[in-house]
Amino acid sequence: MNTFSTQTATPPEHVSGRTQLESVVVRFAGDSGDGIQVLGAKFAAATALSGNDLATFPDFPAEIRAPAGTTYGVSAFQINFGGRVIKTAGDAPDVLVAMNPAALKVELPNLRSGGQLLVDAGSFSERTLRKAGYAANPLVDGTLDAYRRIEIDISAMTLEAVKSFGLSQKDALRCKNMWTLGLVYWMYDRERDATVVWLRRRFAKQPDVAEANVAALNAGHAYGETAELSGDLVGSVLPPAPIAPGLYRTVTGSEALAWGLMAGAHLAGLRLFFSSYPITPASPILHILTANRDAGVETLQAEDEIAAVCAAIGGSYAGAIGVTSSSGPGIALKAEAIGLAVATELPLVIVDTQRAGPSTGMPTKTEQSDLNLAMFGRHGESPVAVLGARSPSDCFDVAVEAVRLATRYMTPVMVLSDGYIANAAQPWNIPDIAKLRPFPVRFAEAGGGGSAGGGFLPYARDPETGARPWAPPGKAGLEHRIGGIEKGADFGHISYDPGNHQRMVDERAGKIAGIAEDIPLQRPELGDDHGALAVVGWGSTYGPINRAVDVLRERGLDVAHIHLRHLNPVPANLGALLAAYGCVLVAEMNSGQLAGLLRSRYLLPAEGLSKITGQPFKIEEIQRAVLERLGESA
Amino acid sequence: MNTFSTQTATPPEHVSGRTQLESVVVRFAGDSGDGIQVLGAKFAAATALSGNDLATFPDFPAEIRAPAGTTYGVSAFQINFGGRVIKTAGDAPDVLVAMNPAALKVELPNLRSGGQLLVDAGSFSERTLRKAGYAANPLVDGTLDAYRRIEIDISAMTLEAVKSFGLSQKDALRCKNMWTLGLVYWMYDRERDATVVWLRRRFAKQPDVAEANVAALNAGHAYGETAELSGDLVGSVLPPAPIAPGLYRTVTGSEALAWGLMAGAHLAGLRLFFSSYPITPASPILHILTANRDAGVETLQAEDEIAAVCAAIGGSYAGAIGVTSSSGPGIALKAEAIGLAVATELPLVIVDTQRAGPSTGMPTKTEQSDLNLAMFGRHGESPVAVLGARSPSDCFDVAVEAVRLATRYMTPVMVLSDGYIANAAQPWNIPDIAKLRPFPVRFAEAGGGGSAGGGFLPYARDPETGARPWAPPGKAGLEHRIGGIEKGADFGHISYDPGNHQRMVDERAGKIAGIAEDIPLQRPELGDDHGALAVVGWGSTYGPINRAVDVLRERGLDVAHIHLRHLNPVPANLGALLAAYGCVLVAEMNSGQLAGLLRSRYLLPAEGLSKITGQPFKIEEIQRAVLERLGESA
Amino acid sequence: MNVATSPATLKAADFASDQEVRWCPGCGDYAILKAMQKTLAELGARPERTVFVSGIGCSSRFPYYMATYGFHTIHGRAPAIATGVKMAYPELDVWVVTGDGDGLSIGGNHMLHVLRRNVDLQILLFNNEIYGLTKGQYSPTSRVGTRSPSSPQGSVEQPVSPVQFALGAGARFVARSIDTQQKHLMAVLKSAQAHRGAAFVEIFQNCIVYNDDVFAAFTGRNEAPHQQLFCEDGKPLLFDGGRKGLRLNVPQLSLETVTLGEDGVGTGDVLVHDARNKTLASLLAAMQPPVMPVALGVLYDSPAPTFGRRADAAARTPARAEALNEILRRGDTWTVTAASEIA
Amino acid sequence: MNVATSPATLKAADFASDQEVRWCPGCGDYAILKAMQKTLAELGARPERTVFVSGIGCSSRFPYYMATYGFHTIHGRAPAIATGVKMAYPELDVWVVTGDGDGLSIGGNHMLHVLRRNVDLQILLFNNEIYGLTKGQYSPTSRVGTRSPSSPQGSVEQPVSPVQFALGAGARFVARSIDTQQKHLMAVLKSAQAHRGAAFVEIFQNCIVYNDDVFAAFTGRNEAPHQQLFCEDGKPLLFDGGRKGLRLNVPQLSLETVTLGEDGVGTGDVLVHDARNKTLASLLAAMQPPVMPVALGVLYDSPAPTFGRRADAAARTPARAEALNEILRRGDTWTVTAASEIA
Ligand SMILES: Cc1ncc(C[n+]2csc(CCOP(=O)(O)OP(=O)(O)O)c2C)c(N)n1
Ligand SMILES: Cc1ncc(C[n+]2csc(CCOP(=O)(O)OP(=O)(O)O)c2C)c(N)n1
Ligand code: SF4
Ligand code: SF4
Ligand SMILES: [Mg+2]
Ligand SMILES: [Mg+2]
Repeated sequence: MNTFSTQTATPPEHVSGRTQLESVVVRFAGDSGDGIQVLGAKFAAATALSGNDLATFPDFPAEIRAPAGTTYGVSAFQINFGGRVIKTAGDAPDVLVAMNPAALKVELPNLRSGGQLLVDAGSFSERTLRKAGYAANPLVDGTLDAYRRIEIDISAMTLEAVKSFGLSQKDALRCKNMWTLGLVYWMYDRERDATVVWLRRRFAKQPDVAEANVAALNAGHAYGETAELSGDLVGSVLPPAPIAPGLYRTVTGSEALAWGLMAGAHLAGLRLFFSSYPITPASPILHILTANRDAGVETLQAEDEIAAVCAAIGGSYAGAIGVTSSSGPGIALKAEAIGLAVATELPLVIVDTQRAGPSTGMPTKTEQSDLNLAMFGRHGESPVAVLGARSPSDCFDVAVEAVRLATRYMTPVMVLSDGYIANAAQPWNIPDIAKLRPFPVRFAEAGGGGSAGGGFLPYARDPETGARPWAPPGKAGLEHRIGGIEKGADFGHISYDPGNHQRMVDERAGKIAGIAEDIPLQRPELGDDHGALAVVGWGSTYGPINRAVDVLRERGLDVAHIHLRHLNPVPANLGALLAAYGCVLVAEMNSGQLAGLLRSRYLLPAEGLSKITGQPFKIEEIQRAVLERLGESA
Repeated sequence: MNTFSTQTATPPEHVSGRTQLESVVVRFAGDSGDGIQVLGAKFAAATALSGNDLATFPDFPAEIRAPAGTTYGVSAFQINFGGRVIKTAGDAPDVLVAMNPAALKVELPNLRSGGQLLVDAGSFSERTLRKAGYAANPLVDGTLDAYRRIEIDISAMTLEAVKSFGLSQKDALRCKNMWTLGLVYWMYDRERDATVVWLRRRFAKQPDVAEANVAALNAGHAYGETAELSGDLVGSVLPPAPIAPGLYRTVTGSEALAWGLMAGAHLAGLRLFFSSYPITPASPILHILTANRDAGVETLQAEDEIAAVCAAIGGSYAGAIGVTSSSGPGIALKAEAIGLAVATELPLVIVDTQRAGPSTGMPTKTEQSDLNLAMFGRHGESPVAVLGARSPSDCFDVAVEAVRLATRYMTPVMVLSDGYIANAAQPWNIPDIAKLRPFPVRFAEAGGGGSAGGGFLPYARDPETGARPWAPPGKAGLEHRIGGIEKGADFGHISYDPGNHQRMVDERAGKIAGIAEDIPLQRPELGDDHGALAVVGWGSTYGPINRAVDVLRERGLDVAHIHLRHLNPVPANLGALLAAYGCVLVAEMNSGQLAGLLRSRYLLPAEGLSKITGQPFKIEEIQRAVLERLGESA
Repeated sequence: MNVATSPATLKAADFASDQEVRWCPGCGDYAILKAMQKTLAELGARPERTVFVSGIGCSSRFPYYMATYGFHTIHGRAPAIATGVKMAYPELDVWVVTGDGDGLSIGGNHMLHVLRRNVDLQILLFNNEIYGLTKGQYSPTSRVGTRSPSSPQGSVEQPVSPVQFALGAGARFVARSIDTQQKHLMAVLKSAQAHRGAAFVEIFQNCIVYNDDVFAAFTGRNEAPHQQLFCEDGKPLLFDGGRKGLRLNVPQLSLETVTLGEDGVGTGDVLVHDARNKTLASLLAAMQPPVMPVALGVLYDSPAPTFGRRADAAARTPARAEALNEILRRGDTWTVTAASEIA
Repeated sequence: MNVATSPATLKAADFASDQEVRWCPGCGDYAILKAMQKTLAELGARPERTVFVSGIGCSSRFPYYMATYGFHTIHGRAPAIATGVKMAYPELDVWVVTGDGDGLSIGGNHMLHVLRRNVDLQILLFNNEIYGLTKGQYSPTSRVGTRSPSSPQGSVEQPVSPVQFALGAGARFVARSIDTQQKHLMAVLKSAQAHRGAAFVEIFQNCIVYNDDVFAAFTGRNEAPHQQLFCEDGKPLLFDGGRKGLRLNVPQLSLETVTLGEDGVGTGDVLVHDARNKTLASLLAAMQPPVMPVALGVLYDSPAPTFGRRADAAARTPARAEALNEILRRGDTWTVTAASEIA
């Protein structure tokens, strides 16, 4: 426990020097124009460099650039870092940095009572207060008494620090975020060098802007060192976290997913054909892959989601691994075409970066409500494999696995990510691609396996996997025709034969079910393979569930955490494993979709813990739910 | 039991006069060009007029007009009729009428051994036999020994009968179906008058063609009366079935569904706006409603399924009841837009005439594999009401109920029909529209219920139904804006508030769940409300399940038939009811989709009886499955 | 302005909803919004009879800011939804607001068919040559070389011209204006509203955040006069303050600019605008600066029968029970009497 | 003809698959199939390098009957799928076969964008002005008044002209031919194949079952000569056996027919076809019998940079591990040594 987590608002007696903390949650908030996301990202990078583990949660406003000073224009960035392994961006912030009244208005309710507050007093005026919806000035009317606050006229300080560079007032104020970063660097004893290098690279074309920002950064840092400050501001050192040795970087879920697709294609010995239509929060994957078109990647920004998935199918037909990506509304539009890939048994990866629905919903907010869509969102009997990514870095491994399954089983694979892990960042032990296990694809050969007396059999299945041969155009002797009409086994000619249809339906289903033999058995993330209660999760709920169970186990409770990566099919032993717990609690950011699947499959009384607010679970919410089930008090 | 169901191929001794039968299954088969569907439809009409109950099953070829004489060009029409209530088109035909070798080749396997065979010997030639894939002539090589057959050169007889009308050979042979109809009329003692009237109306512009067909009809009938025939051909009288008094007509599922939508709109006091894109087997609904555009119906043939559902949503927004219709591939495409109707809470009816999938699948074959799509085929949490129609005439009642629920609860309602009942025909006791219970819609009034201090509240819910007010444009004072972004309760302004999102998600879900209070409790169709085994079904499996259970109960077995109309939500008592049976067997033309839903909801070990061949269940298949479960022998 | 009755004359402000406008400061959409509110006021439009239907995009937020009926639908589908609204309720005055992505990328098919069918709507396409709401990817109208998150080395796709597409689709009214030129924009909006049938209006709209000044070549203070040509039916096609005009190059079958007074060119040599001539409209639509000026105003206006306005009121009123009973009883029917029942 | 190697020269029959052709007897599709098989043979095309991609419809059954690679996809999406095929494997010769419903109703948006992007494909639109496979509903190209199951009193929608739509979409090659005129059709198919970029070909195809003789006004034995005009680049636009020609009506900005020899009209007065002139192409595309002849052949052929043929082979070969390692290591990285571990 650290000085920040004291439950009282009265400051602890002054301690000279810095206290040791285990972990701290800091939330930066300000106007969209204040450069909050850059401020947060840079602090995260410096923090990672210092050896702390961390997790971040960028919280964008819905509007592109809402008018300055409005509450709906507030942009926030939360980071949880410390000397232990960090699993989430944290529940309530210990420290809130508010760059204007609107930010204070929106974010104050999240701050721990007794938490620390750093505000730019210079941004508080008659006008800005009204814009934020404040009748009176919270800095003076006692609203903030429950918090330990430091008010600094950051605006003025910044203008002062950069005045020598002769920027316009507007541009000069743009440096506020760097001044603040400098101060926070000092609080947590961070290095500035990397940031300075980055600033000079970033503003290479405008040296004076670069230097002004550097000056602001240094001024903020200097302020921390020299100014007369209440002990509360005195920052704290956090010991490095127990992290495996290796080369690290911070990575967002979008980056890891894009790179995982590239790695998967490489391991399959294929080119990657990626086709997508922009949509929040899925677009970054398109941006990242397009920027890497020189590394075995071809990308298409299609005219719509249907064209996107269709072009990807065309890419797979032609011998690349076709991948498409979108969020809920776009995934729904792809349903019919995914059915074509099911019927023609072509490899295809569909990435769904989930967001809050239904319909347009809340595009910038997170949710896990597309699991049923992934499982059942197609007409006819059209099973596909479904995977869920648990964290930013896990997106890499899941993407690789998706390409493996798609190519080995000639099937569409749905990958479920969400807006939270897509934008969140995490330190990542960078893998050596050369050391990953390859799974090279073998295309059909004339007169090869799939052939009978010279004639090519595009639907003769591999006895082991049940997959049909993959025969892209270009090879003489393998010319054949495929399509979405039911096909006769083996030759693949159009067939309306009743028995053949039953057989093909069964074989397509059996092929997907068979994947269960090709994936690891399910093991608990925490706890024993039996016990009083298991919290089951999938996707981005990993962090809060794992942390909650961790804490509960420290309290001596017999709780386990089971987290699914393979959602269809599920590991072969899952039913038996779940049956070994007194209570199975499935925590999901939806109405209980996985819970429903488990109940149906295993006739097991799995209970759902549902949260559908557009916000990730708080550790504490999961703890409370478990304690209730176990009849313990919080 | 009747002479046709004897298991031996040796003819019974000759009986002069006609035998009494309980029911007969006749299957007509021939070339697409032979007019088989007309032949069947006319026989059905005459049979209905005679007071028998009946059920039909038109079995179209996939191709529009396959080359003459090919097996894939064979068109068939099956009818089951008799002196008791008829629930299905029957399993194996007792009588097969084959107009050419291809028809014999395709259909013979379906004929009961010992069944009766009527073939047009005139159509059997070297060439036609080869086209049909016959090495030797089945009429002479003993292939048909297991059947009682009559070979007549129907072609020659027809040419002879119509030669006086000077038609071309081609047109003359077109009368074959009428000659055959005449003979079959004689076999079952049917009246010709209605058919003669129809022929003269149909060919009003070509009197000679009309008269030639009449002549052929009479000639066929005369042949039956006068010709020297083996006793096997002597037809049989069937007593009238126990049918409730009233005015009757034959109706197909497509007709009943279209008319039900019109009736529903009438009962709601609304205009019907129907918008669809053609697709097999859903198109007839568009055709029928378009032909009735003078009866409160506006129709649009949209450019695609997305436009179709969107236009329907626009129609509902403007104050009509918007309806769209398609089959699997098109329903999948509508998913995103249906989500908009869920979010904006507008009434909408979506009709899915299911066909065999996945993808293009087998468009002319039937299946029930879109239940999961109807339940879960949208992104985000977007529950809708789901109904299933059990028979052609039931489509009328289900369509009315769909409009009632859509308007009363301001929600999309998915109606599941399928290719089998859409094309099948059945006698129907025509309802008096004026006697149906109306459910008039009340649009929002300025300053009315949904208002607060003058301001209109488009999301203020009806305390009873949970529905929001419906305020089509046109009324001053109610101007408001809606959309697919999450809306704040009451005022409906855009809201990203976490608590509001949870509330709206819960309210949308609660509204649909609440429908359970507004529908009848579930009662078994047959059997007690508890027992050894219940066969559960939905949709077009009604006939075979009901007949099978009927027979089994006659055998003294403790079996019940439970058939669901409301699939979401299900009747409030369903869980308790199902729990009262030793075994719950869910018979579906899919992989067990309803079974999965029941298992998940009630943790009940419901077993699936699955058939995915594109063909309806046979009574006998269900019987066998039940007997197995009960450990009885067939 | 939710009052129970709609006063005879309304001011522009009466068409503004109570919602705070949430576009980026300086976005061209603000100017279009103002122009629309003034236009409706001057037209004496009635809020309860006016409906704005939009798709998804910054531009598609438009309906929220109008005190009329409004439907913010889904991406690309506004023309289809508006078709249903208009068919179900022809008396409404229905405006579609869309963007270059919403209307021509994902919504291209519905745009084609709403124009082909000639549904009586006003369709306003805010063309900023970028996907604004999704943070600036290039769009189908972005010129080759546009750098964006999805085209870091510059886009390579040939852009589509909204007005040329509309003409190819069979549109009967095609016009063009600029966000900030309020007077001209209002005049164009009025002619669009006056036109019966689908009226397609492309509005050049500046996205200050992701595509600032993309139209500067003809909207810039200095360029505007030389680079904008205002088409008026029956008037000579002059620009640059009447100093220059358009002439038909017969052998090339193309347009060329001429300077009046120079080598004997007189007003008589200048083409006169004929809004009913589709070939001329296509030629004008294709003009691009700097070689040629940009044609603004009503390029084409040739009314044709509109779709969905049913002559017979039959479909406009709910069906009567008698009518339905009659329909159900058409064709062969028969009566079963109690006699034919079996116990 | 599944043989392990592809002989140097193949006959038309070698391009026929072993599948029985299942169109209605007398369907125009048979003639197009024959013409295609002969064309590929004469072009010396290699079956293993040739791919046919189609949507859904009678016309879209085409690939099953070709002994090449073939993909019968879903309704309306062939252009999008073909774009993926071509981008992933540029060396393939990709043909898209679609219908008036498949390509212009549900598939209109993909058609717009494949033409706009100028993907190097041959796109054959079999226009029978009807939805054949679904048993005869009117289509977006059906003329007003078409009676069909979904338009019992005759259709009221204004049809779209495939070639005018293609030009509006920015197509760089637009041609037209007739199912049964094998020689001409083959010539058109060859020019389409020779054109680099998207080549759009409308083929008038007779649906004998649901829309028989809909083109009789210009395909009929008697009408054909007077009602068909064959456009050849650089040649005068003559028809009716050279007796008549086209002239530009300058004041009207339109085309008119003239009879040579009559009131002093000489060959010199007749317009010469310029396949690079889009305005002329639009004017030709718009001609309709009986007033004007139907323009056949290559109306427009003006090559432009094609899409998706990547200069750099980089994207054409799987990535190497080194390259990926380098990418993963760009930007800020740091090393954690065992020292920093905590027991
Ligand atoms: C089905 C679907 N696909 C994608 C998106 C994401 N999206 C929203 S707006 C938009 C494009 C907006 O561009 P434009 O229509 O030009 O409008 P602008 O923002 O530029 O005004 C996209 C791709 C979505 N909301 N829904
Ligand atoms: C998604 C979807 N919608 C509708 C259909 C039904 N359908 C199949 S082909 C077709 C239209 C065919 O018309 P066209 O493209 O002109 O081809 P033609 O049969 O005339 O050659 C339709 C509506 C379908 N198969 N899939
Ligand atoms: S992103 Fe561009 S278009 Fe969108 S609101 Fe901002 S300035 Fe306007
Ligand atoms: S329906 Fe028409 S288009 Fe289709 S196969 Fe038959 S004739 Fe050809
Ligand atoms: Mg835009
Ligand atoms: Mg067609």
